[in-house]
Amino acid sequence: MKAAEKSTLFDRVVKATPGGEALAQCLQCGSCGGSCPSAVDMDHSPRALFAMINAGMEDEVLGSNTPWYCVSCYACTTRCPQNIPITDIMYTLKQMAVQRGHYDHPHAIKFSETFIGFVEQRGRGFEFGLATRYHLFHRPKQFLQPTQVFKMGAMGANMMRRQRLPVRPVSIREIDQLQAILAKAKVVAAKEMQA
Amino acid sequence: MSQKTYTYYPGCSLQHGNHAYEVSNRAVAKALGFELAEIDDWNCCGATEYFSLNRLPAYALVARNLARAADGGATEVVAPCSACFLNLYKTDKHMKLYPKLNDQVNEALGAGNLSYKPGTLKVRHLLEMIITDVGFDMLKDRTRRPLYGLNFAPYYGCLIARPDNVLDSTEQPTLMDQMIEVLGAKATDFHLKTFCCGGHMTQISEETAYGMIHRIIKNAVDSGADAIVTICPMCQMNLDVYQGYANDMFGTKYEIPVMFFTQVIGLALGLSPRELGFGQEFVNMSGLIDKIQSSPPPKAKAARRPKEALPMPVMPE
Amino acid sequence: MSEQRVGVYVCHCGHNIAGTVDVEHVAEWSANLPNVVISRDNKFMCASTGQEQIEEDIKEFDLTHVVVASCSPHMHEKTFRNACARAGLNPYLFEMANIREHASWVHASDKDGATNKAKSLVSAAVHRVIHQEPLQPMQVDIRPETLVVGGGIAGIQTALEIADAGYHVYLVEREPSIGGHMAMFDKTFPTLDCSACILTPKMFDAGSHPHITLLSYSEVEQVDGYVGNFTVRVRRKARHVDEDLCTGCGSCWEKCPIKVIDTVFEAGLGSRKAIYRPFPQAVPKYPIIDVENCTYYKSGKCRMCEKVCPTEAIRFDQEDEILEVEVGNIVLATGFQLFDPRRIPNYGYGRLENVFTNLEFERLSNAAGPTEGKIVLRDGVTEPESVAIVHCVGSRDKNYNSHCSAICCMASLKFAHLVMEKTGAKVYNFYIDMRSISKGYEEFYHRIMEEGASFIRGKVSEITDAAHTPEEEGKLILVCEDTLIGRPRRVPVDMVILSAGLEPRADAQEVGYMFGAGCGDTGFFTERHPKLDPVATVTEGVFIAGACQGAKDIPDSVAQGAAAAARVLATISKKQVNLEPVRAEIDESRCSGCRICNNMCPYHAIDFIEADGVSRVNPALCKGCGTCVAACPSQVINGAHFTFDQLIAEIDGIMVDVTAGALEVV
Amino acid sequence: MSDNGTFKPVIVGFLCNWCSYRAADLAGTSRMGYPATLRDIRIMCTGRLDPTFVLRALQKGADGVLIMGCHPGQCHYQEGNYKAIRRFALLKRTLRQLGLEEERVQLHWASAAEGVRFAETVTRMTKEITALGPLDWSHNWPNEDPYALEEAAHE
Repeated sequence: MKAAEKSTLFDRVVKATPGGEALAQCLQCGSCGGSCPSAVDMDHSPRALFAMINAGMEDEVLGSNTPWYCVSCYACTTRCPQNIPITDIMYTLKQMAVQRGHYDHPHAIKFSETFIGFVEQRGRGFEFGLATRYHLFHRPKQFLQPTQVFKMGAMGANMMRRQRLPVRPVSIREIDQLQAILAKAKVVAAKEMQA
Repeated sequence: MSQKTYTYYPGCSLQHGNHAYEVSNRAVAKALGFELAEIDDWNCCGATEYFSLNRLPAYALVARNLARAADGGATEVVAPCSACFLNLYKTDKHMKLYPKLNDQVNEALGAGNLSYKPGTLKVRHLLEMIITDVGFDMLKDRTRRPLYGLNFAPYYGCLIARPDNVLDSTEQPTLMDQMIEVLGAKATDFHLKTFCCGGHMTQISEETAYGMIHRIIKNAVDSGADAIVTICPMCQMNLDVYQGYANDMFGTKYEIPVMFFTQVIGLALGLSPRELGFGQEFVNMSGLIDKIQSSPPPKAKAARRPKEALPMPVMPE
Repeated sequence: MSEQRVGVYVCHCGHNIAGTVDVEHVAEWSANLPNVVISRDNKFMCASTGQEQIEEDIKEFDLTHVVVASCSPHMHEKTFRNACARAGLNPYLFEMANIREHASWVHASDKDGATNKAKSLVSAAVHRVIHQEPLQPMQVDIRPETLVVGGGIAGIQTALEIADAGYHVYLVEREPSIGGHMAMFDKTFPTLDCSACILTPKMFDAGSHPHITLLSYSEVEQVDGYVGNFTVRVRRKARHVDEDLCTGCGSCWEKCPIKVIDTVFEAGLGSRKAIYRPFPQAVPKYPIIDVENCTYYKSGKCRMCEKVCPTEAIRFDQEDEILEVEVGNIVLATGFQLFDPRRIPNYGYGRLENVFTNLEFERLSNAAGPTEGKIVLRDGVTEPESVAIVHCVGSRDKNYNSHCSAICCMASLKFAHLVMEKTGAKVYNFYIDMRSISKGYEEFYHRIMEEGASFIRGKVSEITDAAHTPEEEGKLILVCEDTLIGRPRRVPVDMVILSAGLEPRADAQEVGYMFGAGCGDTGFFTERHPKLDPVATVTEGVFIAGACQGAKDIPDSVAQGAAAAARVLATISKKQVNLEPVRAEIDESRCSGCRICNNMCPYHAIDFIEADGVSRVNPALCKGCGTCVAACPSQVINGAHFTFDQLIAEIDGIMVDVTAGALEVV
Repeated sequence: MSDNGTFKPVIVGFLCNWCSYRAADLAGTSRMGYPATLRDIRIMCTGRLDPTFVLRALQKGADGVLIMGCHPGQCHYQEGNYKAIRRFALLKRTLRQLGLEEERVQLHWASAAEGVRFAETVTRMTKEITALGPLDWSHNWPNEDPYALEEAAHE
C-alpha cells in the first residue's frame, strides 16, 4: 500500500487552515449548524461536512454548496465547544473547490472573482461596476428577467440618486506595488501547494 | 487637551456607497477633538471574497495596509467598517500566531519593498476606540441635544463581536447600549443584536439574505425601536437598502431607519443632519429629529409581577 | 570515607522509557561512573522481579547505595526504599532518577536528547547518593479524632462510617444545615426514590451521633501540623440563637416580618424569613438570623423574634466563636457548585423568564418547594404544554468547562419523567451523547424513551424569543441542528430546563492550599493516583471524597466517602505513622548565634538559647523546607537528605558531560 | 553540547518538590513535549536554594539556570518562595556585575496543575538561551574540577 501515501482530504484541509488541527476533535454536536444563519439553504450542515471530510468523501465535500453559503459571521466559530476555526475551514474548502475546478455553486464564486478582479486592477472595490458586471455577465438570465431588470434598475437609480454609487472607479496611487505583492504572494502560495 | 491623531483605515465602502458614514465620522471626530489621518495610499481589505478564493494573497493584500501604516510610524489603526476591522485584526493576529504564514506574507510584501512585524499595530474598531478613549463621561459632557424619547435598537452585527471578543461579549454585548443611554436615548432589548445581516448574500441568494434581514428588522421593531444603530457599512446597506425587498418577500411594511452610530453621536452633540450625511439613506431618518423630546420621558415603571409569580433569577450587575 | 559501592538500575518501564531512551546504553554507560559496581537494565523495576534483583545485588555485591532510574519519586520512591530496607540497607541510602516523566515522556521526538538527559540524571543521582546518610523515619502518634469538611452526602457518609467505628469526628459545614445539594433534590435517578426520604435519616444520625461533633454554620480558617497531629482553627459563625435554649419551635420565623428570597436552598425560587431554618428537616434544627436583612441590625428596632421566643434563646449580641480542634486525619468533602448558565448569554437564562436551571426545577418539582411540587411557568400558575431539557450546559465545552459533568444525562432523564408524569407535557431532550454508564442507568434511559420523551441529538445553539413564524410567537424557540437528520431545527416550547454542569467550588484553590491538596486542570482536587489512589491527596493524612474530586453522582459520592473513611480508620488503627526525617539540625559547636535563621523559619521552630549563645531547631515543629539551611551564613545548619554536599554533588554529577565530556558515546 | 554547529543549551533546573516538580511530572503524564535542555534537581522548597548552587551550575558549564517554585502565596511551607524571591534579587545583582545576561538565570512559578505552563517555560527559556549562545564558564572559570581527577582514575 505504498502507493496510497497521498495525504488524505482531512490532512489537506487541516494543513491549509490556520489552527485547523482542532478539526480532529469535532464532537459532531451540531452547534455550528444550529448557529448558522444560512444553514437552511446548505445541502450539508458544516458538521456533516466535517464527518464527510473525515470519511474522505472528496467529491461530495468539494461539490457541496455549504462553504458558498457561509456568510463569514463566525457564529459557529465562537460557539464551537472544541474551538474549531469553522469559518476559516469554509474558506479553505472554497479554495480547494476552485483549485479543482469543482463547484456546484457558480454565482458565489463569480461574484468573488469579479470583486477580486477589481481589487487587483485598481486596489479598491467598486460597487456599481461590481453589481452590474456581476449580474450582467454571470447571471444574465436573472438579470434580464423583466422583474429583475426593473428591480435592479430601480435600486441602481435609487442608489445613484442618493449618491451611493460612484460612476467612475477609483484607483490607488501605487498600484504597481500592490500588484507586485499579490503576484509574489501567488508564487509563494503555488510553491506551498507543490511542497 | 492636545488633539490626538489616529491612523485611519476608512475602507472602500465609505468612499461612495456609505459616504454618509465617512461624513459623520469626520464631523464627530472634529466635535470630540480627535483627528483621523488616512493610511497613505491604502488599498481594499479584500472583504470576505479574497480570503474565500486565495488565502495567501488575501493576507498579503491586507498586510500592505498594515505595513504602510507601520511605516508611517503608527502604533494603532482605527477602522470604522467591521469587515475591514476584522481583516486587519485577523491578519496581524494570524501572522503573530503562525510563524510560517508570517514568513510567507513578508516574502510577498518584500516584492513591494515592504515588511510588517506582527504586533506593531493595535487594530481597533472606531466604536471601541470612541467608547474607550473618548469615554462615556466626555460624550455626556459634550452632549448638547440629549436624545430624550428616542429608542434605538443597538445592532452590532458579527465581526466586531466575533470571532474575538473586542467588546464585552461575543453574544450579547452591551457597550453600545450603554453609549446610547449616555446620549439620553434608550437602548431597546434587542435580542438579535449580533445576528448576521447576510453580508454578501444579497448578491448570491436573495431568499437567504432577505430572510436574515427580515428577522433583524422584525426583532428591532418588536423591541420598540424608532431606529436601528449600526457600526458597519455592510450592515447599514443590507438593512436599509434591502429593507423594501425583504418587505416584499414577507408581505410586511416595516419602515425603520438604519443609522450609523456616529450619526447618533453627532445628533446628540448638536450637529446638523447635513453635517452628518443625512439623506443618503433609503428609509428616511430625518423624522427622528422631530421625535426628540425636551426632557427625559418618565421612567417606565417595571411591570409588576403578579403575586403568585416566581422570582426571576438575580442578575449580577 | 570507607569504600562506596553503588548499584544502578535503569528501568524500561515496558515501552514507556525504552521507546525513547536507549536504556541499555544508559545502563552500560553508568557502569563507568565513579563507585558504581553493578549497573543493570530491567523491563519493570517496580515488579517483584525488579525489586528482588535489587535485594539480591545488595547482598551479593555488598552495595552501600542504590540508584534506580525510572519514574517520578512521587510514584515509586517508597517501593524501592522498601526493597532496600528488606535487604538490610537503610532506605535513605537510595536515590531515584526520574527518566520517565522528566525525559522519555516529554522528549519523545528527540531520542538522543532524551538519552543524554537520562544519562545526566543518572549521573546526578550516582554522585549524590554516596553523600546520603542512613536516616531513621520519625514516628508520630496518630490522634484518633478526624475532621470532615463539608456536610453533603459524601461528608455525612464519611463521618458516620468513622463515628460508627467508635472514633470521634468533627463535621464542619459552611451552611446552617448539613445535607448539601442532595437535600434540595426531589427524586433521585434511576430508582426515583425521594431524595429527602433517603437522606434525612442519615442527617439525623450525623446530628445526634455520640461520636460526631457537628459544627454547622462554621468554616475552617487555618490548618497547622501534619499527619497524625493537625491543629485546625474553626470559625463558628454567630447564629444569634442560643443553641442550648432553642427548641426549634418555629415561633420566631413565623412572626418575623421580613421576607427574603432564598437563593441558596430554594435556588432563588422561594423565600424565607430574616430569621430562618433552611428547610424543615434541617440538622441542626436551630434557626439563624440573617444579619444583612434583619431590621434590628439595620435600625435597631423590631426584635419580634426575641419577643415571641418562648425560651428566650435569641442573642442579638452573639459573636463568632473560634474553636481549635486537634485531629489526626482530615477528609475534604466540599462538593461542587453549579455552572452559572448566565455565562452563556445565547441560552437567555435570566432574560427569558421561562428558562430554568436544573436546581430551580428540582425545587419546582419538590413537594416541599415553593410551588408544593407543581410544575409551572415563572408566572406561578400556567402548566407548560411542552418542555425542552438541554443537556451539557457549560460542560463538554472548551469555552466553559471541558469536562463531562457525569450526572446531567441521568438527571435530565429524571426531569423528563417528572414533567411527563406531572403535566403530561411534550418533552424534548437535546443531547450530544447519552451517557448512561452505571448500574440500572441504561434501563432508565429505555424507560423514559418508552414513556414518550423525544430525543434530539444536537447541542442547542441558542434559545430565543425572536419568533420566525406565527406558531413561534410567545414561545421559547430552541435553535439547533438535528444531527441525526442533518438539518437545522427550531423547536418552540413553553419551558426550558438547563442541565447546568458541575464545577469546582469557586474557592477550591484556596481551600486546597489551606489543606495541602492541589487542584488539577479542571479545578477539582487532585487525587494521589487517578486509578489506584483516588481518595488520598499528596499530603499525608488529607483525603478527598465526593464531587470535590470530580463530578459524580450520589452512589459514587457515598462510595468514595466510605472509602475515605476506611483509609482514615486504617491509619487510626496503626496508631503511629512514619514521617520523612527531612529535618534541619544546627551544629551548635559552630553556630555563631547570629539568629538570622530564627526569623527565617515560618513555623517558629528555631529558638535562640540564651544560655549557650546558639540557636536550636525543635524537630517536632520543623517541616524540613530548608529555608534556614540556605540562609545560615556559617553553613552550620544541616538539612537532612538535602545537605549542601549532596546537592553540590548532584549539580556536579548532572553536568558531568559538560565538564568532562564523559557523556559522549564511547 | 554542540554538534554540527547547532548549539543546544544546557539548563540546570531547581524545582520545588510540591509544585513545580509535580508540574513537570504532569507535563510528563500528559506527554507535553519540550526541548531536552533542562536537567532538573529536586529540592523541597525554593527557600532551600542556596545561591551557591546557581553559581556552581554555571561554573560547571550550564548555559542557564531555571528556578521554579510554587506561586507566591501558595508555598507548601507558607513563605519559602518569598525568601527565594529576595535571594534571587540579590543574586541577580551579583550576576549582572559579572556581566551575565538577564535571561540566563530565571525564576518562575508553576503549580502542580500547571504542566502546560512548565513545558512552555522550558521551551521559551531554551529559545532565549539558544539565541544568546553558549556561556562557557566551565572553560573561562579557574577550574579545579574534582571530577577531572575521577575521570583520570577511570581511564
